[in-house]
Amino acid sequence: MSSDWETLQNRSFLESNARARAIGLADPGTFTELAGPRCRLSSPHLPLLGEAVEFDDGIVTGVGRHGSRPLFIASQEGRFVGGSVGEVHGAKLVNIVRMAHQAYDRMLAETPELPEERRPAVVISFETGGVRLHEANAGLLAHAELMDQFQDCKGKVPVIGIIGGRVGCFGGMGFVAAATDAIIMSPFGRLGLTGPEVIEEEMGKDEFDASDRALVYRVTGGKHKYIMGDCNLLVEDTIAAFRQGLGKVLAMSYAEIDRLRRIGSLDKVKAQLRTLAALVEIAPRDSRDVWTFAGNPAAETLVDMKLDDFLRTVKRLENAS
Amino acid sequence: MENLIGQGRLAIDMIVDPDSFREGVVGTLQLTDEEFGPGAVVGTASLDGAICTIIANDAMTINQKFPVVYAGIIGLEEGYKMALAVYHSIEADRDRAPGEKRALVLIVDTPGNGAGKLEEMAGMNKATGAYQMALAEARKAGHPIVAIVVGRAISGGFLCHGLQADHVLSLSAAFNTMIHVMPLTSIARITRLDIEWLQELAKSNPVFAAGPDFFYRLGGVEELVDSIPAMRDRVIAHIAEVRALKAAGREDQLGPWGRGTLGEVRGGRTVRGRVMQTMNEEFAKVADRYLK
Amino acid sequence: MSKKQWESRKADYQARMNAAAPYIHAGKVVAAADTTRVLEAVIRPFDRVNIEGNNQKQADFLAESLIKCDLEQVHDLHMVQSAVPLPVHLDMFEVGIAKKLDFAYGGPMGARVAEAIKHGKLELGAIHTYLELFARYFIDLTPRVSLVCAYEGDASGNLYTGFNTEDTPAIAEATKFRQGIVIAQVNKLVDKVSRVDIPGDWVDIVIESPKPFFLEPLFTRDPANITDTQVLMAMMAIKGIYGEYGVKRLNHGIGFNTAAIELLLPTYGEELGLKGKICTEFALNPHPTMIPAIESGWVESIHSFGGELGMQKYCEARGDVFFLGPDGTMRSNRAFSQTAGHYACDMFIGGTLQIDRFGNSSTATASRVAGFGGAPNMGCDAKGRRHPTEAWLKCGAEFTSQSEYLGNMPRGKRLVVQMVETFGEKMVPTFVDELDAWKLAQNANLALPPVMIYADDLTHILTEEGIAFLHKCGSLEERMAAIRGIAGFTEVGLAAKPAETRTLRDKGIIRTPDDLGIDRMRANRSLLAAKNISELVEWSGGLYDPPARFRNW
Amino acid sequence: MAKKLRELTFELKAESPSALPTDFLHYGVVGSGDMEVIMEHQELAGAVRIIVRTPVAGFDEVWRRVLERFVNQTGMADARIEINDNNATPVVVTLRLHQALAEIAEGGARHV
Repeated sequence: MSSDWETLQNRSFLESNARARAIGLADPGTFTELAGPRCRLSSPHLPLLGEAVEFDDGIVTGVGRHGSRPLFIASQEGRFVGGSVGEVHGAKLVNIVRMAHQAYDRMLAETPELPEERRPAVVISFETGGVRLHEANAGLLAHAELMDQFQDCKGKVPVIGIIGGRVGCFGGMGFVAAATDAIIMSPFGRLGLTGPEVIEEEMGKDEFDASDRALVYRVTGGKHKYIMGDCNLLVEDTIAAFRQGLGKVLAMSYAEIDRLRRIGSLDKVKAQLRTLAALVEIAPRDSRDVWTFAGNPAAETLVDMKLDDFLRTVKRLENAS
Repeated sequence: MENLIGQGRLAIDMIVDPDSFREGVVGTLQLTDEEFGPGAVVGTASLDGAICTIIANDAMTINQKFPVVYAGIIGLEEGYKMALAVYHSIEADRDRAPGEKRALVLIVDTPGNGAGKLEEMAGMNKATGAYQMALAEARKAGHPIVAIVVGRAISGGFLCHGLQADHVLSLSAAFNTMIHVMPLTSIARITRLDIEWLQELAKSNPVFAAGPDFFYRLGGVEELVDSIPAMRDRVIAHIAEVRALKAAGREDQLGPWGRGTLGEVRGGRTVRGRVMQTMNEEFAKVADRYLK
Repeated sequence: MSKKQWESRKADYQARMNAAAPYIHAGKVVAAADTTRVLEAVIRPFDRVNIEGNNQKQADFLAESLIKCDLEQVHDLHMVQSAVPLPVHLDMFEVGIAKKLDFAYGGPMGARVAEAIKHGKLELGAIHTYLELFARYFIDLTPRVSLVCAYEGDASGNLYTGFNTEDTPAIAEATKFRQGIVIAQVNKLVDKVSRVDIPGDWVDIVIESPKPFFLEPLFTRDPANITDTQVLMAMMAIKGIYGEYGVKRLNHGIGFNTAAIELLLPTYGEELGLKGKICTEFALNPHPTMIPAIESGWVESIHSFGGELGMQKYCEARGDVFFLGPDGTMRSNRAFSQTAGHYACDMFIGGTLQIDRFGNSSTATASRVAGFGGAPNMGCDAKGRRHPTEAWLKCGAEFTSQSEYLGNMPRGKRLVVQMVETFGEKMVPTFVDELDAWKLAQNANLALPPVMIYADDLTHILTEEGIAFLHKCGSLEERMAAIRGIAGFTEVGLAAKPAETRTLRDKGIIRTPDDLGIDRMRANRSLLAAKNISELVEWSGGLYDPPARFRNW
Repeated sequence: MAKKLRELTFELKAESPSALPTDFLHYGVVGSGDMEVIMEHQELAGAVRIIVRTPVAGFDEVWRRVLERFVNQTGMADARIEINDNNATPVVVTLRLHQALAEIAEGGARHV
């Protein structure tokens, strides 16, 4: 088993499926899937609309270990209905987060002096466009439940978001991801709220051409989010790199992890408002204007720069750390 | 009066004690810039004699700095502005006993979040997320939060402004209230299914259909209110109910989680519980391996 | 009896140019704003007019200006042009500026061509291949006025067409030397062009267009969209055909199947020890998916029909492989590259939409006149070829029915390979009893069904089920059985008799992946030398600059 | 138009049967043009029961032929196979079924 795990590590995160990512993010051989394909908990709603189903409803949930921590893992499968959140999918995601803070409570009850490095952690690999249209209402309500569960994790369990799949992380899941403590992306990851097509519809093709993927990535891609401070770590496209990123975050104290968050307190909201005011001031036509503003005079070179060079040279916005 | 769509400010007046609403003021927060997030109306009022925070939409404004933010859309400034109001409510009552925290009343009439290039560049997801996180924190700190849909509660807009409340009320469909992710016509277009067939299907399965009735059956709305004048009383009553449940330590019956349970009771979301139970049972078998 | 006038063309040319003279300044320059007026001055009703454009670069500004002409002055033109891929090309027929069309490639406008014919708006001359159409420019379809495009032009009319030279020399030569008029839109008016691709003497008018000409990245295939099935078929192609025949000089079609082959050369091809033995010379556009093979030292030389958006710098930096001018930039040339593809390549391999039970194939559907482009010139046996190569001789030696015409005289044969999955997207079968081309011929009033590659030219069909070596068959019946044997679960395939297929396998006429010793389990994307556009950029050392719509970072 | 996910059931028997070498196996992702499969041991007197859930109508006979060939090629017996399909072509179906079996041989190493 561990030799399989080794081969997974060097694999492209982008190319891998949700299950491979989940297995590879945990310590070797420690991943146990919960409500996996064997349970055949596929969507009861999709068949009514004539749509294909998947035994795991497009999300792999389970538990593994990260060093001394129990690691509660959710990994969305972008290839199944765009990783969208339906009733089953949503319930699995909500419950894995809930299980993590309940596990914390149990561990704390058993070991009142529970050291920080033994606390459970949650890692979610987001690859989703948000709500699944075919069961939209149930999907929507699950989003609200997730935000609620995140709040229950606060002060107890670190929640880490990972974005490196083809679909990116959009729609309601965009703000769910924003509400995690730390976000790790690869340059191929995308994070946003509104998908490019809808923006084009709202603003017109001249203002935003959804087929211009370079533009889409400049606005929502990993490098931009890193400069903005909207993702904390930018890593190469391998499962190992994401796992190392995860390790970096989980090596921090809870207080340090808490500081990684972009939102979630009055001070953080105030800081965001300051950044926003500055952006309004420079009225960027393109993200490159933001990069220049952040202190990168040769902004146009950043896009094609190799990741290590990028990380070495890039200047981030002031709030970004 | 037929409905309250686009009339968030009027709805505030109809719900709170007469002439008690002070806009822009929440605890130590004093907002004076009229151009700052004009689509979000925040302030303090008294409701049945008790102080409360009001957060509402104003659909009659346009945010001059953000061309895609109009008609009640929650943009970047609006989202953060709403979050400020929540945090200042928490701050103001920090030293009060849990049972005495002020209520937050969310008056909902929004078609969604700002969908623009600058929005995505700056991170619209953070602004709407920030507000929801603030609400969740306030709710868990003991503030009763009651939302009432008076007009539109569309998709991400409803998640942002409404679904983090302890209880969600809605004027019934008779008042043209709209609660949905996407209208059925759009779903029909995208799924290439006949609208008649979808309407028929929706009768037995509320998970994709549009309208407050379906959300009621899914447990997404606690109560449908069938008259505009009754809104005030029902909000007051729900605040009291929420307070009582909190005092009794029954938070599990409130907020998104409570609505999850309600969805099962009302028969609208029956799989959710089974999925969670399966996971819990499977984990119980291996938990010692991970938690010890 | 009046004296025969031998210079009427020259006089006509002079009259037209005189009409245009008021707009021409500083040598041969016309302002963009005067373009339509100039076209009205030099074009007469019923003229044969060429608007340059193929599947890549487009003289789009001149096309947009032509359609604005006064219908009283300009109407019923006979358009002779390689391709009609822009909406404006068809609008021209809708409004009456143009009436008749001789062309080679319909592309995205295929459906509108069929419609326009049906409604009597468009009178179709014929659908050609590129070379065939170029040939007719010099016989009976010589343009009176040609509207071409270039990167740079100067006041004397010199043009720099560089990387995207494509059709321009053929059009300009045919037009100019029959006293026709050549008008060029250029991206930039310059004092001195980077290199003279078209001499100034051949060009009458130069116009700086308000924006650069449209360029379609038609040959860019994102490796991210290559499927495991395509990887399997690419393995079969490399081992079962390329390796088997030692195919060194070839042309690849445009689809994902051949992109998969290109990306498997440095991995699977290397593993089979085929480097240096296959794929050394190409007539091919600068496919981005060729980068890993080029970088790994597989490729000696590539001559290109046209350029490919984003590949310019890469090609310039790989001067040992691509054809560069003294200025250091690449030059493509469709006429020469098509000729090379026809005479100097040992193999053509590409995809198609439909293959009938006899082996005829077509990309036409009942309602789309897709046209032919260049594939038939490469997807046929070059009857005029005389020089031998190993692959050509081997294929000829295997060609069973050759002796029925030649007796004991040996002759080579080009490998013409159709590489298709038995079902396309949404379970549309590739193998059919009768091509939709028959219905199209009826619907669009064509003299004969448009066939891309005729069965008598086809030597191999490769599907996921196996390779059929059709040229080895002794009869039509045997060929049909071979086709059934690799047509999988389509209606055509279900008619196969297992015993018959077994016999064909024993005779080596059908070879399955098992027969070829290919492990299906290895057929997955991890074999691709690059799995996405970003990895192609990496292979190129940052020289490849992919178009915006192909970026995923 | 009402459309529903279709469920097809096939009961097949290999010409030279041998038992499925595992109790349970899951393989694949239901992407567009793709499928997933569960194979598990079940006493069926040497037969294989295959359930296919597919949005596509009109190819029941093709499914039967594809599955028959797979069962005969592999000699699979006493197994229950469940397939969730989303427009997979016969070649993809065949490829995934064989890859799934190879997964057993390799002890679950792939996760492609």
